[in-house]
Amino acid sequence: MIDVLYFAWLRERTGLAEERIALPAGTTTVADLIEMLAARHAAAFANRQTIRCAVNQEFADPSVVLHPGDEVAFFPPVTGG
Amino acid sequence: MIDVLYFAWLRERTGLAEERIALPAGTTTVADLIEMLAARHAAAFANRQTIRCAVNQEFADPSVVLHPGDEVAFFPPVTGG
Amino acid sequence: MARIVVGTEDFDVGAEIAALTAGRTDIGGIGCFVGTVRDTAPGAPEVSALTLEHYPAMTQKALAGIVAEAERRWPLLGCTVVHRVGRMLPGENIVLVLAASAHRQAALDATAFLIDWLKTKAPFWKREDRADGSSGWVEAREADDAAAARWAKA
Amino acid sequence: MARIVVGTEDFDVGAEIAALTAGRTDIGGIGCFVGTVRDTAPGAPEVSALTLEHYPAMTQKALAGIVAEAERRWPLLGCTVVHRVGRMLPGENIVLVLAASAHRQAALDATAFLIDWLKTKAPFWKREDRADGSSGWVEAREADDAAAARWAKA
Repeated sequence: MIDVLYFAWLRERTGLAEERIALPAGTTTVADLIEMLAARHAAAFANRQTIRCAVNQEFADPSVVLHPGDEVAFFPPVTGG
Repeated sequence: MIDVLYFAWLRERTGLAEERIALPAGTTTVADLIEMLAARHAAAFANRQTIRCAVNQEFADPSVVLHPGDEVAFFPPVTGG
Repeated sequence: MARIVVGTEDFDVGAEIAALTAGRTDIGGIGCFVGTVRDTAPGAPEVSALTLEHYPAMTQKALAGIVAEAERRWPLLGCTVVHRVGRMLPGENIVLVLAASAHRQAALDATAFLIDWLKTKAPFWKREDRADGSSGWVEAREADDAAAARWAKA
Repeated sequence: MARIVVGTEDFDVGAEIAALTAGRTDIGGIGCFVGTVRDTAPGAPEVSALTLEHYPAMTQKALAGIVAEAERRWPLLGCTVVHRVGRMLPGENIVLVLAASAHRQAALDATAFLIDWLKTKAPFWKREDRADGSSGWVEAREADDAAAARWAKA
């Protein structure tokens, strides 16, 4: 299992702040996870260019491999400061 | 007549904060004035590369022409801030 | 050495500078940036409030990493980052960055670096409420990416 | 619009920022630089006090000219320069520069410009008293000329 967190309009469009996802057998990358989540949350993941990902609180590329217990967050480009 | 002001080590080396100088007949530039003053204050004007000039409170090159009533100041490169 | 604060409370710039420099006689310059809520932007409706959301578990880590990078690049003698979250009105403070060094160039460059990186690498998001009753998430600016990219190492 | 103060009294950074931004909701960022007396420099004896002399009739004119140039180059919404004169001890404030703008880049660039130009174009001179009993005028640094030259227009 992994924890998936959503922030800003990804939270609004998924209607979720957090959900638990079972990792499928075999290797799963961030890109694979996005495909899985897009099937559930089509509106939230419609424009993938505007989605950023962090794995265990570090920015992560689509190629990063996930492991059980990871905290994976999806959010738009940051706009603080 | 012009007013000549000295600051920082120029004040210390001339021993003067201010003096009145009669302009000679004809055109006098800042460079001409420096020659006149160097005759009186040899130690102060020994190293002319380290001396800056302002005429009427504006930085002035050696070529600037002086007029009666001008306020002419000599000082080292500034070190404020 | 660095002080990093994230919370809903406003900050006092004078008090933060005093805390950074207290008892120090080796500091020659302190660079500072304060970001504030503004209600006007050309061609956009007036903003009546800003709400800052963040990713708490990541925020401290991201800010600490940004500060550590600044300390690696410049000889800093102290550093403070305060970022507010929650709802703020026009004119209110959002963010404070302080960087102290023996020399002004390091202090000023580190200050610019810290706010440029914070704007593109720390997990904060702004949502604005507008005077016309609408609201929406603020979009990231390409200018911010360009500003952060200035600091890339060759 | 700009506030320019030269005198022996210390300044309060928080109060100066508050005065600059009071009632404003169009400011997005305030850049700030505070210069302080430091007692240490590599290979030099410890400094016990600094005395700042200036050319009063020229100082206001020079600072107003520097501020006007900054206002010409950047869309500033406010600007403050406070420079102390007289005798100061290590740790004390010497100079404050504030620049406010809608955007942070203008505020930060104007702040750096103001202090760089002030350091090379405003008639202040520092004399230091040293712990070993000696004293002398601080020499101008080539690095300051180089910093000011960055801002030359092509």
